[in-house]
Amino acid sequence: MKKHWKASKAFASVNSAGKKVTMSKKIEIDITVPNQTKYLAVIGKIAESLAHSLGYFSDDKLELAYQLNLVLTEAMTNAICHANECDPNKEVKVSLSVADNQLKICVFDQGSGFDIDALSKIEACDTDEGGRGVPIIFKLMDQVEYKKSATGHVLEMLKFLK
Amino acid sequence: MKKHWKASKAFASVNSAGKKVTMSKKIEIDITVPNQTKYLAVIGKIAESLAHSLGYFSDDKLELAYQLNLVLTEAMTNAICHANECDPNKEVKVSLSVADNQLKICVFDQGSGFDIDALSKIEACDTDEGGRGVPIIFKLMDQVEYKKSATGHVLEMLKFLK
Amino acid sequence: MLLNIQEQGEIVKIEVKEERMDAHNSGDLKEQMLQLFDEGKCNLVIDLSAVRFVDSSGLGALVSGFKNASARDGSLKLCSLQPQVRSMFELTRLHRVFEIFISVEEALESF
Amino acid sequence: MLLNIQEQGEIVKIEVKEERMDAHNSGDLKEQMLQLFDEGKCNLVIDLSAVRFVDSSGLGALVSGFKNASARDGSLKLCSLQPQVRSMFELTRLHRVFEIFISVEEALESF
Ligand SMILES: Nc1ncnc2c1ncn2[C@@H]1O[C@H](COP(=O)(O)OP(=O)(O)O)[C@@H](O)[C@H]1O
Ligand SMILES: Nc1ncnc2c1ncn2[C@@H]1O[C@H](COP(=O)(O)OP(=O)(O)O)[C@@H](O)[C@H]1O
Repeated sequence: MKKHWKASKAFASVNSAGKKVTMSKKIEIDITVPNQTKYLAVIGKIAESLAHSLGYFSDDKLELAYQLNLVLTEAMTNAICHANECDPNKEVKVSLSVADNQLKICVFDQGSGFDIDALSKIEACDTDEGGRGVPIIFKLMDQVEYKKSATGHVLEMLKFLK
Repeated sequence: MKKHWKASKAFASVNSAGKKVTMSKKIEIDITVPNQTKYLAVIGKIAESLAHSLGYFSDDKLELAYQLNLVLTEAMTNAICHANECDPNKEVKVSLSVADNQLKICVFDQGSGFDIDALSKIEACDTDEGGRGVPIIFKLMDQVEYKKSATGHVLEMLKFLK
Repeated sequence: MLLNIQEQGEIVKIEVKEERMDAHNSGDLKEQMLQLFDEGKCNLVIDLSAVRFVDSSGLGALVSGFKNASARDGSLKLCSLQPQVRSMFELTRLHRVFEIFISVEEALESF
Repeated sequence: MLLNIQEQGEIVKIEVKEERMDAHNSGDLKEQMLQLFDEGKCNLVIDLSAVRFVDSSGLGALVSGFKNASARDGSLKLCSLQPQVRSMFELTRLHRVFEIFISVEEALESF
Protein backbone atom coordinates (compact mmCIF):
# COMPACT_ATOMS: atom_id res chain seq x y z
CA MET A 1 0.00 0.00 0.00
CA LYS A 2 1.62 3.18 -1.15
CA LYS A 3 0.70 6.29 0.76
CA HIS A 4 1.55 9.87 0.05
CA TRP A 5 2.23 12.96 2.08
CA LYS A 6 3.67 16.36 1.44
CA ALA A 7 7.42 16.09 1.66
CA SER A 8 8.15 19.68 0.79
CA LYS A 9 7.09 21.18 4.10
CA ALA A 10 9.01 18.78 6.30
CA PHE A 11 12.12 19.48 4.29
CA ALA A 12 11.79 23.23 4.27
CA SER A 13 14.66 23.77 6.65
CA VAL A 14 17.13 21.38 4.99
CA ASN A 15 18.06 23.87 2.36
CA SER A 16 17.66 26.92 4.51
CA ALA A 17 19.63 25.46 7.42
CA GLY A 18 21.34 28.33 9.13
CA LYS A 19 18.83 30.84 7.87
CA LYS A 20 16.64 32.58 10.39
CA VAL A 21 13.45 30.58 10.62
CA THR A 22 10.86 30.73 13.34
CA MET A 23 10.26 27.05 13.75
CA SER A 24 11.18 26.03 17.24
CA LYS A 25 10.14 22.39 17.31
CA LYS A 26 12.04 21.07 14.34
CA ILE A 27 14.89 18.59 14.58
CA GLU A 28 16.69 17.64 11.41
CA ILE A 29 19.55 15.17 11.05
CA ASP A 30 21.16 14.47 7.67
CA ILE A 31 23.82 11.82 7.36
CA THR A 32 25.96 10.68 4.45
CA VAL A 33 28.13 7.57 4.75
CA PRO A 34 30.08 5.37 2.37
CA ASN A 35 28.08 2.47 0.92
CA GLN A 36 29.25 -0.08 3.48
CA THR A 37 27.35 -2.14 6.04
CA LYS A 38 29.87 -1.27 8.76
CA TYR A 39 28.14 2.10 9.05
CA LEU A 40 24.78 0.55 9.92
CA ALA A 41 25.64 0.53 13.62
CA VAL A 42 26.45 4.23 13.90
CA ILE A 43 23.32 5.28 12.02
CA GLY A 44 21.26 2.92 14.17
CA LYS A 45 22.72 4.51 17.31
CA ILE A 46 21.95 7.98 16.04
CA ALA A 47 18.33 6.95 15.46
CA GLU A 48 18.21 5.59 19.02
CA SER A 49 19.64 8.81 20.44
CA LEU A 50 16.98 10.75 18.58
CA ALA A 51 14.23 8.50 19.96
CA HIS A 52 15.53 8.99 23.50
CA SER A 53 15.48 12.76 23.06
CA LEU A 54 11.80 12.80 22.19
CA GLY A 55 9.39 13.41 25.03
CA TYR A 56 8.17 9.94 25.91
CA PHE A 57 8.06 7.70 28.90
CA SER A 58 10.98 5.35 29.32
CA ASP A 59 9.26 2.19 28.11
CA ASP A 60 7.88 3.76 24.98
CA LYS A 61 11.26 5.32 24.33
CA LEU A 62 13.02 1.98 24.42
CA GLU A 63 10.51 0.57 21.97
CA LEU A 64 10.61 3.60 19.71
CA ALA A 65 14.42 3.53 19.81
CA TYR A 66 14.48 -0.11 18.70
CA GLN A 67 11.93 0.53 15.97
CA LEU A 68 13.74 3.50 14.48
CA ASN A 69 17.06 1.69 14.66
CA LEU A 70 15.44 -1.30 12.93
CA VAL A 71 13.60 0.57 10.20
CA LEU A 72 16.67 2.58 9.36
CA THR A 73 18.89 -0.49 9.40
CA GLU A 74 16.54 -2.36 7.05
CA ALA A 75 16.19 0.54 4.63
CA MET A 76 19.92 1.26 4.63
CA THR A 77 20.83 -2.38 4.12
CA ASN A 78 18.57 -2.46 1.06
CA ALA A 79 20.09 0.75 -0.26
CA ILE A 80 23.64 -0.56 0.27
CA CYS A 81 23.17 -4.12 -0.94
CA HIS A 82 20.32 -4.02 -3.46
CA ALA A 83 20.23 -0.51 -4.91
CA ASN A 84 23.93 0.32 -4.70
CA GLU A 85 25.02 -3.28 -5.25
CA CYS A 86 27.58 -3.20 -2.43
CA ASP A 87 29.79 -0.80 -4.42
CA PRO A 88 31.93 0.79 -1.69
CA ASN A 89 32.49 3.87 -3.81
CA LYS A 90 28.83 4.76 -3.76
CA GLU A 91 27.23 6.44 -0.78
CA VAL A 92 24.02 6.40 1.18
CA LYS A 93 22.29 9.47 2.48
CA VAL A 94 19.83 9.35 5.33
CA SER A 95 17.68 12.06 6.82
CA LEU A 96 15.72 12.01 10.05
CA SER A 97 13.39 14.84 10.87
CA VAL A 98 10.88 15.56 13.57
CA ALA A 99 8.28 18.32 13.26
CA ASP A 100 4.67 18.67 14.36
CA ASN A 101 4.72 15.24 16.03
CA GLN A 102 5.69 13.58 12.79
CA LEU A 103 8.90 11.70 12.39
CA LYS A 104 10.16 11.33 8.86
CA ILE A 105 12.97 9.04 7.77
CA CYS A 106 14.36 9.17 4.24
CA VAL A 107 16.96 6.83 2.79
CA PHE A 108 18.47 7.87 -0.52
CA ASP A 109 20.02 5.22 -2.75
CA GLN A 110 21.81 5.53 -6.09
CA GLY A 111 20.01 2.58 -7.66
CA SER A 112 17.54 2.15 -10.49
CA GLY A 113 14.59 1.38 -8.26
CA PHE A 114 12.21 -1.52 -7.65
CA ASP A 115 8.49 -2.04 -7.35
CA ILE A 116 7.80 -1.73 -3.64
CA ASP A 117 4.05 -2.12 -4.15
CA ALA A 118 4.52 -5.58 -5.59
CA LEU A 119 6.54 -6.52 -2.50
CA SER A 120 4.76 -4.95 0.35
CA LYS A 121 1.81 -7.33 0.29
CA ILE A 122 3.99 -10.41 0.37
CA GLU A 123 5.12 -11.60 3.77
CA ALA A 124 8.11 -13.85 4.04
CA CYS A 125 7.33 -17.49 4.76
CA ASP A 126 8.47 -18.69 8.14
CA THR A 127 11.45 -20.48 6.66
CA ASP A 128 12.53 -17.92 4.11
CA GLU A 129 15.94 -16.51 4.94
CA GLY A 130 15.22 -13.10 3.46
CA GLY A 131 12.36 -10.88 2.47
CA ARG A 132 11.50 -9.53 5.93
CA GLY A 133 12.99 -6.05 5.56
CA VAL A 134 10.30 -4.26 3.59
CA PRO A 135 7.41 -5.93 5.48
CA ILE A 136 8.98 -4.80 8.78
CA ILE A 137 9.18 -1.25 7.47
CA PHE A 138 5.52 -1.32 6.46
CA LYS A 139 4.51 -2.73 9.83
CA LEU A 140 6.37 -0.17 11.91
CA MET A 141 5.87 3.00 9.90
CA ASP A 142 2.60 4.79 9.20
CA GLN A 143 3.31 5.89 5.63
CA VAL A 144 5.88 4.52 3.22
CA GLU A 145 6.72 5.73 -0.23
CA TYR A 146 9.52 4.81 -2.65
CA LYS A 147 10.17 7.19 -5.49
CA LYS A 148 12.70 8.67 -7.87
CA SER A 149 15.16 11.23 -6.55
CA ALA A 150 17.65 13.44 -8.36
CA THR A 151 20.37 10.80 -8.21
CA GLY A 152 18.57 7.51 -7.66
CA HIS A 153 15.62 6.72 -5.44
CA VAL A 154 14.43 7.59 -1.99
CA LEU A 155 12.48 5.57 0.53
CA GLU A 156 10.38 8.00 2.56
CA MET A 157 8.91 6.71 5.77
CA LEU A 158 6.64 8.58 8.13
CA LYS A 159 5.63 7.84 11.70
CA PHE A 160 3.04 9.79 13.66
CA LEU A 161 4.23 10.35 17.20
CA LYS A 162 1.55 10.26 19.86
CA MET B 1 45.57 31.50 18.68
CA LYS B 2 43.49 31.46 15.53
CA LYS B 3 44.37 28.83 13.00
CA HIS B 4 43.09 28.35 9.50
CA TRP B 5 42.43 25.48 7.19
CA LYS B 6 40.63 24.96 3.94
CA ALA B 7 37.00 24.42 4.74
CA SER B 8 35.80 24.12 1.19
CA LYS B 9 37.15 20.66 0.52
CA ALA B 10 35.78 19.02 3.63
CA PHE B 11 32.36 20.37 2.79
CA ALA B 12 32.39 19.33 -0.84
CA SER B 13 29.86 16.58 -0.39
CA VAL B 14 27.34 18.52 1.72
CA ASN B 15 25.83 20.18 -1.25
CA SER B 16 26.30 17.31 -3.60
CA ALA B 17 24.91 14.74 -1.17
CA GLY B 18 23.13 12.11 -3.18
CA LYS B 19 25.19 12.83 -6.26
CA LYS B 20 27.53 10.17 -7.51
CA VAL B 21 30.88 10.89 -5.95
CA THR B 22 33.83 8.57 -5.68
CA MET B 23 34.78 9.34 -2.14
CA SER B 24 34.42 6.24 -0.08
CA LYS B 25 35.77 7.36 3.27
CA LYS B 26 33.62 10.38 3.95
CA ILE B 27 31.12 10.58 6.77
CA GLU B 28 28.99 13.69 7.08
CA ILE B 29 26.40 14.44 9.74
CA ASP B 30 24.41 17.68 9.72
CA ILE B 31 22.04 18.43 12.56
CA THR B 32 19.64 21.29 13.16
CA VAL B 33 17.86 21.65 16.50
CA PRO B 34 15.83 24.34 18.23
CA ASN B 35 17.89 26.75 20.34
CA GLN B 36 17.36 24.91 23.62
CA THR B 37 19.80 23.25 26.00
CA LYS B 38 17.61 20.14 26.23
CA TYR B 39 19.01 19.11 22.86
CA LEU B 40 22.61 19.07 24.11
CA ALA B 41 22.30 15.47 25.23
CA VAL B 42 21.15 14.06 21.89
CA ILE B 43 23.85 15.90 19.96
CA GLY B 44 26.44 14.73 22.48
CA LYS B 45 25.28 11.14 22.02
CA ILE B 46 25.49 11.45 18.26
CA ALA B 47 29.07 12.67 18.59
CA GLU B 48 29.84 9.69 20.82
CA SER B 49 28.30 7.26 18.33
CA LEU B 50 30.45 8.77 15.61
CA ALA B 51 33.58 8.39 17.73
CA HIS B 52 32.75 4.73 18.38
CA SER B 53 32.34 4.09 14.67
CA LEU B 54 35.84 5.29 13.89
CA GLY B 55 38.56 2.69 13.74
CA TYR B 56 40.25 2.95 17.12
CA PHE B 57 41.04 0.74 20.04
CA SER B 58 38.45 0.68 22.79
CA ASP B 59 40.29 2.93 25.25
CA ASP B 60 41.03 5.61 22.72
CA LYS B 61 37.46 5.42 21.52
CA LEU B 62 36.08 6.11 24.98
CA GLU B 63 38.36 9.10 25.32
CA LEU B 64 37.62 10.40 21.84
CA ALA B 65 33.90 9.91 22.48
CA TYR B 66 34.07 11.98 25.66
CA GLN B 67 36.12 14.68 23.97
CA LEU B 68 33.81 15.07 20.97
CA ASN B 69 30.77 15.05 23.22
CA LEU B 70 32.42 17.72 25.39
CA VAL B 71 33.66 20.00 22.62
CA LEU B 72 30.30 19.90 20.89
CA THR B 73 28.45 20.50 24.15
CA GLU B 74 30.62 23.52 24.98
CA ALA B 75 30.31 25.03 21.52
CA MET B 76 26.56 24.43 21.36
CA THR B 77 25.98 25.84 24.82
CA ASN B 78 27.77 29.03 23.76
CA ALA B 79 25.75 29.22 20.55
CA ILE B 80 22.48 28.69 22.44
CA CYS B 81 23.12 30.91 25.46
CA HIS B 82 25.56 33.59 24.30
CA ALA B 83 25.08 33.99 20.54
CA ASN B 84 21.39 33.15 20.31
CA GLU B 85 20.60 34.59 23.75
CA CYS B 86 18.46 31.60 24.77
CA ASP B 87 15.77 32.59 22.26
CA PRO B 88 13.89 29.31 21.75
CA ASN B 89 12.72 30.41 18.32
CA LYS B 90 16.25 30.48 17.00
CA GLU B 91 18.07 27.35 15.99
CA VAL B 92 21.52 25.84 16.10
CA LYS B 93 23.09 23.92 13.29
CA VAL B 94 25.93 21.50 13.80
CA SER B 95 27.97 19.53 11.33
CA LEU B 96 30.35 16.68 11.95
CA SER B 97 32.47 15.35 9.15
CA VAL B 98 35.24 12.83 8.83
CA ALA B 99 37.47 12.62 5.77
CA ASP B 100 41.13 11.87 5.22
CA ASN B 101 41.69 11.25 8.93
CA GLN B 102 40.44 14.71 9.79
CA LEU B 103 37.43 15.28 11.93
CA LYS B 104 35.72 18.60 11.53
CA ILE B 105 33.06 20.00 13.81
CA CYS B 106 31.16 23.17 12.94
CA VAL B 107 28.65 24.93 15.15
CA PHE B 108 26.58 27.63 13.48
CA ASP B 109 25.01 30.33 15.63
CA GLN B 110 22.75 33.23 14.69
CA GLY B 111 24.59 35.77 16.83
CA SER B 112 26.67 38.83 16.14
CA GLY B 113 29.97 37.26 17.07
CA PHE B 114 32.71 37.77 19.67
CA ASP B 115 36.47 38.02 19.72
CA ILE B 116 37.64 34.48 20.32
CA ASP B 117 41.31 35.47 20.03
CA ALA B 118 41.00 37.78 23.02
CA LEU B 119 39.54 34.90 25.03
CA SER B 120 41.49 31.90 24.07
CA LYS B 121 44.63 32.96 25.89
CA ILE B 122 42.82 33.53 29.15
CA GLU B 123 42.33 30.50 31.35
CA ALA B 124 39.65 30.54 33.98
CA CYS B 125 40.87 30.99 37.53
CA ASP B 126 40.36 27.97 39.76
CA THR B 127 37.40 29.57 41.46
CA ASP B 128 35.69 31.14 38.47
CA GLU B 129 32.33 29.58 37.84
CA GLY B 130 32.49 30.09 34.09
CA GLY B 131 34.95 30.73 31.31
CA ARG B 132 36.15 27.15 30.83
CA GLY B 133 34.27 26.37 27.60
CA VAL B 134 36.47 28.01 25.00
CA PRO B 135 39.75 27.00 26.72
CA ILE B 136 38.55 23.37 26.73
CA ILE B 137 37.79 23.58 23.02
CA PHE B 138 41.27 24.96 22.30
CA LYS B 139 42.89 22.26 24.41
CA LEU B 140 41.11 19.36 22.78
CA MET B 141 40.97 20.43 19.14
CA ASP B 142 43.90 20.93 16.79
CA GLN B 143 42.58 23.95 14.90
CA VAL B 144 39.86 26.36 15.92
CA GLU B 145 38.41 29.24 13.97
CA TYR B 146 35.41 31.49 14.60
CA LYS B 147 34.11 33.45 11.63
CA LYS B 148 31.13 35.04 9.95
CA SER B 149 28.63 32.78 8.21
CA ALA B 150 25.70 33.59 5.96
CA THR B 151 23.33 33.89 8.90
CA GLY B 152 25.50 34.51 11.92
CA HIS B 153 28.81 32.96 12.87
CA VAL B 154 30.38 29.55 12.79
CA LEU B 155 32.87 27.92 15.13
CA GLU B 156 34.96 25.52 13.06
CA MET B 157 37.01 22.97 14.93
CA LEU B 158 39.37 20.44 13.45
CA LYS B 159 40.95 17.36 14.97
CA PHE B 160 43.57 15.21 13.27
CA LEU B 161 42.84 11.56 13.84
CA LYS B 162 45.85 9.32 14.24
CA MET C 1 31.31 -11.38 14.65
CA LEU C 2 32.56 -12.45 18.06
CA LEU C 3 31.27 -15.94 18.86
CA ASN C 4 32.04 -18.15 21.84
CA ILE C 5 31.64 -21.76 20.73
CA GLN C 6 31.57 -24.62 23.22
CA GLU C 7 30.80 -28.27 22.69
CA GLN C 8 28.80 -29.89 25.45
CA GLY C 9 28.53 -33.56 24.45
CA GLU C 10 26.28 -33.81 21.42
CA ILE C 11 25.34 -30.18 21.61
CA VAL C 12 27.22 -27.11 20.43
CA LYS C 13 26.55 -23.89 22.29
CA ILE C 14 27.18 -20.69 20.37
CA GLU C 15 27.21 -17.50 22.40
CA VAL C 16 26.87 -14.39 20.26
CA LYS C 17 29.19 -11.85 21.87
CA GLU C 18 27.87 -8.83 20.02
CA GLU C 19 25.40 -6.12 20.97
CA ARG C 20 24.14 -5.99 17.44
CA MET C 21 23.34 -8.60 14.75
CA ASP C 22 22.84 -6.99 11.37
CA ALA C 23 23.77 -7.33 7.70
CA HIS C 24 27.34 -6.42 8.59
CA ASN C 25 28.07 -9.38 10.83
CA SER C 26 25.29 -11.97 10.57
CA GLY C 27 26.97 -13.70 7.61
CA ASP C 28 29.72 -14.81 10.02
CA LEU C 29 27.25 -16.66 12.23
CA LYS C 30 25.66 -18.33 9.22
CA GLU C 31 29.04 -19.51 7.92
CA GLN C 32 30.15 -20.72 11.32
CA MET C 33 27.02 -22.82 11.58
CA LEU C 34 27.49 -24.25 8.07
CA GLN C 35 30.98 -25.33 9.12
CA LEU C 36 29.57 -27.10 12.18
CA PHE C 37 26.97 -28.84 10.01
CA ASP C 38 29.77 -29.99 7.69
CA GLU C 39 31.47 -31.54 10.71
CA GLY C 40 28.24 -33.41 11.46
CA LYS C 41 27.34 -31.23 14.43
CA CYS C 42 23.69 -30.34 14.09
CA ASN C 43 22.36 -29.76 17.58
CA LEU C 44 22.87 -26.11 18.34
CA VAL C 45 21.95 -23.74 21.13
CA ILE C 46 22.35 -20.08 20.28
CA ASP C 47 22.78 -17.91 23.36
CA LEU C 48 21.62 -14.39 22.54
CA SER C 49 22.00 -12.89 26.02
CA ALA C 50 24.47 -10.21 24.88
CA VAL C 51 22.42 -9.20 21.88
CA ARG C 52 20.46 -5.99 22.21
CA PHE C 53 19.51 -5.59 18.54
CA VAL C 54 18.71 -7.99 15.70
CA ASP C 55 17.60 -7.01 12.22
CA SER C 56 16.12 -9.16 9.46
CA SER C 57 19.57 -10.30 8.35
CA GLY C 58 20.25 -11.60 11.84
CA LEU C 59 16.93 -13.45 11.80
CA GLY C 60 17.85 -14.76 8.33
CA ALA C 61 21.07 -16.27 9.64
CA LEU C 62 19.17 -17.99 12.46
CA VAL C 63 16.52 -19.30 10.03
CA SER C 64 19.32 -20.65 7.83
CA GLY C 65 20.80 -22.50 10.80
CA PHE C 66 17.38 -23.73 11.84
CA LYS C 67 16.62 -25.17 8.40
CA ASN C 68 20.02 -26.81 8.03
CA ALA C 69 19.87 -28.34 11.49
CA SER C 70 16.37 -29.72 10.88
CA ALA C 71 17.37 -31.11 7.47
CA ARG C 72 20.07 -33.10 9.28
CA ASP C 73 17.66 -34.36 11.95
CA GLY C 74 19.21 -32.02 14.46
CA SER C 75 17.80 -28.88 15.95
CA LEU C 76 18.67 -25.27 16.60
CA LYS C 77 17.32 -23.71 19.79
CA LEU C 78 17.56 -20.18 21.09
CA CYS C 79 18.00 -18.92 24.62
CA SER C 80 18.34 -15.82 26.82
CA LEU C 81 16.65 -13.29 24.57
CA GLN C 82 16.50 -9.71 25.80
CA PRO C 83 12.90 -8.38 25.81
CA GLN C 84 13.42 -6.18 22.74
CA VAL C 85 14.93 -9.06 20.79
CA ARG C 86 12.04 -11.28 21.82
CA SER C 87 9.67 -8.61 20.43
CA MET C 88 11.49 -8.80 17.14
CA PHE C 89 10.69 -12.52 16.89
CA GLU C 90 7.06 -11.76 17.62
CA LEU C 91 6.92 -8.96 15.05
CA THR C 92 8.09 -11.39 12.37
CA ARG C 93 6.16 -14.31 13.90
CA LEU C 94 9.38 -16.31 14.09
CA HIS C 95 8.68 -17.09 17.75
CA ARG C 96 6.38 -19.77 16.33
CA VAL C 97 9.26 -21.33 14.41
CA PHE C 98 12.03 -21.39 17.01
CA GLU C 99 12.14 -23.09 20.35
CA ILE C 100 13.08 -20.29 22.69
CA PHE C 101 14.32 -20.89 26.25
CA ILE C 102 14.82 -18.60 29.22
CA SER C 103 18.32 -19.87 30.01
CA VAL C 104 21.15 -21.88 28.47
CA GLU C 105 20.55 -24.60 31.07
CA GLU C 106 16.93 -25.05 30.05
CA ALA C 107 17.88 -25.12 26.39
CA LEU C 108 20.55 -27.77 26.98
CA GLU C 109 18.21 -29.91 29.08
CA SER C 110 15.55 -29.88 26.38
CA PHE C 111 17.55 -32.08 24.00
CA MET D 1 18.10 17.19 37.65
CA LEU D 2 17.44 14.13 39.75
CA LEU D 3 19.15 14.49 43.11
CA ASN D 4 19.07 12.19 46.11
CA ILE D 5 19.66 14.31 49.21
CA GLN D 6 20.35 12.75 52.59
CA GLU D 7 21.41 14.37 55.83
CA GLN D 8 23.94 12.42 57.83
CA GLY D 9 24.42 14.43 61.03
CA GLU D 10 26.23 17.64 60.16
CA ILE D 11 26.84 16.53 56.61
CA VAL D 12 24.51 16.59 53.64
CA LYS D 13 25.10 13.97 50.98
CA ILE D 14 23.88 14.84 47.48
CA GLU D 15 23.84 12.01 45.00
CA VAL D 16 23.55 13.20 41.41
CA LYS D 17 21.25 10.68 39.73
CA GLU D 18 21.96 11.76 36.16
CA GLU D 19 24.26 10.35 33.50
CA ARG D 20 24.98 13.81 32.26
CA MET D 21 25.65 17.19 33.91
CA ASP D 22 25.50 20.02 31.42
CA ALA D 23 24.09 23.51 30.88
CA HIS D 24 20.61 22.02 30.75
CA ASN D 25 20.51 20.64 34.28
CA SER D 26 23.48 21.92 36.30
CA GLY D 27 21.58 25.03 37.39
CA ASP D 28 19.32 22.75 39.46
CA LEU D 29 22.25 21.46 41.48
CA LYS D 30 23.54 24.96 42.05
CA GLU D 31 20.16 26.17 43.29
CA GLN D 32 19.67 23.14 45.50
CA MET D 33 23.01 23.84 47.16
CA LEU D 34 22.18 27.53 47.64
CA GLN D 35 19.01 26.46 49.42
CA LEU D 36 21.00 24.20 51.73
CA PHE D 37 23.43 27.03 52.47
CA ASP D 38 20.46 29.26 53.33
CA GLU D 39 19.39 26.63 55.83
CA GLY D 40 22.83 26.79 57.39
CA LYS D 41 23.95 23.46 55.97
CA CYS D 42 27.40 23.93 54.54
CA ASN D 43 29.16 20.58 54.75
CA LEU D 44 28.39 18.78 51.53
CA VAL D 45 29.46 15.54 49.89
CA ILE D 46 28.57 15.29 46.21
CA ASP D 47 28.37 11.68 45.03
CA LEU D 48 29.04 11.59 41.29
CA SER D 49 29.01 7.80 40.84
CA ALA D 50 26.14 7.87 38.33
CA VAL D 51 27.64 10.67 36.27
CA ARG D 52 29.28 9.67 33.02
CA PHE D 53 29.65 13.14 31.53
CA VAL D 54 30.27 16.63 32.96
CA ASP D 55 30.78 19.78 30.94
CA SER D 56 32.07 23.18 32.06
CA SER D 57 28.62 24.18 33.33
CA GLY D 58 28.58 21.14 35.59
CA LEU D 59 32.02 22.07 36.88
CA GLY D 60 30.76 25.64 37.32
CA ALA D 61 27.92 24.47 39.57
CA LEU D 62 30.38 22.50 41.69
CA VAL D 63 32.77 25.47 41.93
CA SER D 64 29.83 27.63 43.03
CA GLY D 65 28.99 25.16 45.78
CA PHE D 66 32.65 24.91 46.79
CA LYS D 67 33.01 28.67 47.11
CA ASN D 68 29.79 29.12 49.04
CA ALA D 69 30.58 26.27 51.42
CA SER D 70 34.07 27.63 52.08
CA ALA D 71 32.76 31.14 52.63
CA ARG D 72 30.56 29.70 55.38
CA ASP D 73 33.42 27.76 56.96
CA GLY D 74 32.01 24.55 55.62
CA SER D 75 33.32 22.40 52.84
CA LEU D 76 32.20 20.67 49.69
CA LYS D 77 33.82 17.34 48.86
CA LEU D 78 33.40 15.06 45.87
CA CYS D 79 33.36 11.30 45.68
CA SER D 80 33.04 8.30 43.37
CA LEU D 81 34.12 9.90 40.10
CA GLN D 82 34.08 7.74 36.99
CA PRO D 83 37.47 7.74 35.23
CA GLN D 84 36.31 9.99 32.37
CA VAL D 85 34.83 12.48 34.82
CA ARG D 86 38.06 12.45 36.81
CA SER D 87 39.94 13.28 33.57
CA MET D 88 37.67 16.28 33.12
CA PHE D 89 38.80 17.65 36.48
CA GLU D 90 42.41 17.13 35.46
CA LEU D 91 41.90 18.80 32.10
CA THR D 92 40.61 21.92 33.85
CA ARG D 93 43.01 21.51 36.79
CA LEU D 94 40.08 21.53 39.19
CA HIS D 95 41.37 18.33 40.80
CA ARG D 96 43.70 20.69 42.68
CA VAL D 97 40.75 22.65 44.05
CA PHE D 98 38.39 19.91 45.18
CA GLU D 99 38.94 17.21 47.73
CA ILE D 100 38.07 14.08 45.80
CA PHE D 101 37.42 10.71 47.49
CA ILE D 102 37.13 7.18 46.16
CA SER D 103 33.94 6.40 48.06
CA VAL D 104 31.11 8.10 49.96
CA GLU D 105 32.36 6.48 53.16
CA GLU D 106 35.82 7.97 52.83
CA ALA D 107 34.37 11.38 52.03
CA LEU D 108 32.08 11.27 55.09
CA GLU D 109 34.90 10.12 57.40
CA SER D 110 37.13 12.98 56.27
CA PHE D 111 35.04 15.64 58.01
N1 LIG E 1 16.43 0.15 -2.41
C1 LIG E 1 16.20 -0.94 -3.17
N2 LIG E 1 16.63 -0.98 -4.44
C2 LIG E 1 16.40 -2.07 -5.21
N3 LIG E 1 15.77 -3.17 -4.78
C3 LIG E 1 15.31 -3.20 -3.53
C4 LIG E 1 15.51 -2.10 -2.65
N4 LIG E 1 14.94 -2.40 -1.46
C5 LIG E 1 14.43 -3.64 -1.59
N5 LIG E 1 14.65 -4.14 -2.82
C6 LIG E 1 14.19 -5.43 -3.36
O1 LIG E 1 13.16 -5.91 -2.53
C7 LIG E 1 13.48 -7.22 -2.05
C8 LIG E 1 12.91 -7.43 -0.66
O2 LIG E 1 13.58 -6.61 0.26
P1 LIG E 1 13.51 -6.96 1.80
O3 LIG E 1 12.08 -7.15 2.18
O4 LIG E 1 14.26 -5.92 2.53
O5 LIG E 1 14.21 -8.37 1.97
P2 LIG E 1 15.69 -8.82 1.59
O6 LIG E 1 16.54 -7.61 1.55
O7 LIG E 1 16.02 -9.76 2.71
O8 LIG E 1 15.59 -9.52 0.26
C9 LIG E 1 14.97 -7.32 -2.14
O9 LIG E 1 15.41 -8.64 -2.27
C10 LIG E 1 15.27 -6.49 -3.38
O10 LIG E 1 15.10 -7.27 -4.53
N1 LIG F 1 29.10 31.82 20.04
C1 LIG F 1 29.33 32.87 20.86
N2 LIG F 1 28.74 34.07 20.61
C2 LIG F 1 28.96 35.13 21.41
N3 LIG F 1 29.77 35.10 22.49
C3 LIG F 1 30.39 33.95 22.79
C4 LIG F 1 30.20 32.78 22.00
N4 LIG F 1 30.97 31.81 22.54
C5 LIG F 1 31.58 32.34 23.61
N5 LIG F 1 31.25 33.63 23.78
C6 LIG F 1 31.76 34.57 24.80
O1 LIG F 1 32.93 34.01 25.34
C7 LIG F 1 32.82 33.89 26.77
C8 LIG F 1 33.60 32.69 27.26
O2 LIG F 1 32.99 31.50 26.84
P1 LIG F 1 33.31 30.13 27.57
O3 LIG F 1 34.78 29.98 27.65
O4 LIG F 1 32.57 29.07 26.89
O5 LIG F 1 32.80 30.32 29.06
P2 LIG F 1 31.32 30.63 29.59
O6 LIG F 1 30.35 30.24 28.54
O7 LIG F 1 31.25 29.79 30.81
O8 LIG F 1 31.31 32.10 29.90
C9 LIG F 1 31.35 33.85 27.05
O9 LIG F 1 31.03 34.28 28.34
C10 LIG F 1 30.79 34.76 25.97
O10 LIG F 1 30.87 36.10 26.36
